Amino acid sequence: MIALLLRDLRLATRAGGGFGLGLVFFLIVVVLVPFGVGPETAILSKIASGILWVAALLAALLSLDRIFALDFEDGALTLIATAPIPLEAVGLAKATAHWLTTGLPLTIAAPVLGVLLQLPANGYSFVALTLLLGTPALSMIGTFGAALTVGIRRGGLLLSLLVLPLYIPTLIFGAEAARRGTAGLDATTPLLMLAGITAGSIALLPFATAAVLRINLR
Amino acid sequence: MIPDLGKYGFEVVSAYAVSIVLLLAIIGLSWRQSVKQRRALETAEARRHG
Amino acid sequence: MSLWEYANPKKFMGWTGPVLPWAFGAAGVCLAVGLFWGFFLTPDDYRQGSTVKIIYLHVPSALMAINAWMMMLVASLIWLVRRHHVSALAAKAAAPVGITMTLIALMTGAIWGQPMWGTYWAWDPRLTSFLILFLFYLGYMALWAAIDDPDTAADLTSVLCIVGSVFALLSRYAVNFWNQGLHQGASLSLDKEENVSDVFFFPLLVCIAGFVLLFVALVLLRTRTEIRARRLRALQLREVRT
Amino acid sequence: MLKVRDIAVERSGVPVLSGVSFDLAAGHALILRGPNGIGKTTLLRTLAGLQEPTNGTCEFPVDQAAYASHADGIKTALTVRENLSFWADVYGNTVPDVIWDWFDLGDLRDRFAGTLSAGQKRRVGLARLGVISRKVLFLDEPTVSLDGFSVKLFSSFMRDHHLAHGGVAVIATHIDLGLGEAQTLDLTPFAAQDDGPSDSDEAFL
Repeated sequence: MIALLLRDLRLATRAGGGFGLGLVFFLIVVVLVPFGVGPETAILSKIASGILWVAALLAALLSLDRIFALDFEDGALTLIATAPIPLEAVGLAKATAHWLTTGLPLTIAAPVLGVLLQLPANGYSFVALTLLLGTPALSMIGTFGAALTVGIRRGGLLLSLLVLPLYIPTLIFGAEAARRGTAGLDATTPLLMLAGITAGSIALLPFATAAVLRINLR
Repeated sequence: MIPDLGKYGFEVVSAYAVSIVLLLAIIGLSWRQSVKQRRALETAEARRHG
Repeated sequence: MSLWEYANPKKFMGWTGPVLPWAFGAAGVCLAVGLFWGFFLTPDDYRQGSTVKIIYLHVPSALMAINAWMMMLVASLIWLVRRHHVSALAAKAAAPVGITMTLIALMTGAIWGQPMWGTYWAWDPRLTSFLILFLFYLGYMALWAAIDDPDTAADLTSVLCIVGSVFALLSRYAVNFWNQGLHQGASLSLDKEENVSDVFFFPLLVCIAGFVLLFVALVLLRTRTEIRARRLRALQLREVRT
Repeated sequence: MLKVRDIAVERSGVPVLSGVSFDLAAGHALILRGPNGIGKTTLLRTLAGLQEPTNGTCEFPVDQAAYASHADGIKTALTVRENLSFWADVYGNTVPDVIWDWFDLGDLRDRFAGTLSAGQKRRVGLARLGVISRKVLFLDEPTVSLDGFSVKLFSSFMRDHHLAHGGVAVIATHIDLGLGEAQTLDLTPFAAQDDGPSDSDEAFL
């Protein structure tokens, strides 16, 4: 499983590997918001954590269909399926690879770009914390969605439609925890719920991913 | 007999109108699909026996 | 002959044939009586005025929207466990009816809330969870449409329905947490005595019965269409092979 | 080593083969013959465990099996060495140095797979079989787009390094692999009768 993870990381960082894809998209969205919403500090600082969360979610959503599609087209997925790694571990490895190449960089970039959105002082730590807790769920749920649509031609749009409703709980609790933290309110409940969803996804979704991969590789 | 619907008469009527339109739409669509499918199956079966 | 025998496609077509007109008839009667009774014969509510009449559409459609998804969940589980084609096709057939019910619930809810909220959409938690349910239905139907092989499609949509149900439940509570909500208290609740007064209650029950019967009738009709489509496909495949 | 009893397979719901049986003792290969679309690929995928047979059984040491098809899963962004060491890690081995001359890949070792010709890429795909060193191989058209020289390389690898060490292989191919002693099995007589609908369509007819 680790071999698959290392291979995916090496592939992602190689030319055309799509490592920067999520980050660039995140930057674009964050830079565009003030042009759309207007530069007033009062408005921007109020919605900053929400914008960062929505942009991070969309950035993660964007790079999902690469997770299995490339391996499916060149036959690698079939060979991996007949290799001695359980498909559940393959799902977990792919989700971890997606998180390391997309989720983690977003978690680091978000506070940095928060400056552009006049993010209040104590908001930085909360945005980073909530993204750190929430992005693994985005990756795991996204990997399940990618496995669901791997056999479908041009499945990218369908993948986004399927994954969007699954992302809503994570988005609500993540953005709410960030907003409360920024406003200095007590954010423990949303943080606990956010961590709970992430833990549940990581624990259960690999099995659904494996089942769906088995169906698609039939 | 028509009850005076008071201030919000428009809301009530539009709610009923929208709902009835949607219900008729789903019933109509389902019925049309059923007829089209039945006819396609009959022609295929006729060809098979014929 | 176990119950599963009745789910065999040929037998299913057999017994649903005669039942269908009765189902539609009963649904029509219940709906007509319920809506007429609710619309014409009930007094206005002292607070909400005549908008309370929208209850006869909003509550039944909302109930059906949720129950339709639950029926699809059960049908998906039956398909995955017992590989019964009719249950997979029944789930596929129920989705469009469910999405229509969700749309009706959304629209009547928005129209009903407008006088009190001042706008048609105030991100009220319950209405929002129906919006999320609408997205789930959309994704489910899109997945069915995107896959050619019927058995693979049934498998994948069943897994999506199961995983989706968990997240729909999560969304339901997340939405409540996210906005305290302006929705009217439960109109129908078994425990709390805060039930809507009797004069509104009985027509509401008739309307609910009407919506349930309509749902059953529509799903039976659409399932029969799906079975005929599968039969046509099987015939064509066989023709190609001989 | 590999016992197949009365296997029936289907492809997306349509029965393709039925009643296929054969035994393979250690050190032997079986060549599957038959027109395209008869079900060679489907049979190999079923034996490899990628899909369930509709009936019949196949017994072999499952942890010794491996599958390979002409879609060789070689990543163009990785070098030949990285590709092979990935498969070695997955199967818990290391890349044996001897592999480079078995498949004449010595000088391509650090070239990106994207820069290789189709034939060279296929040789890397076949070298994977050497790296994972599995006893039971299911190979689907392994010699497609391979030139004569490479086919000889592959046959000598199969004969001297796989079969000689008690390995077993079921190969679907049209090209004569020069594995003189290999048995052949023509699948034409096992084609499913044409009017037999699959069990999933069966319910609707």
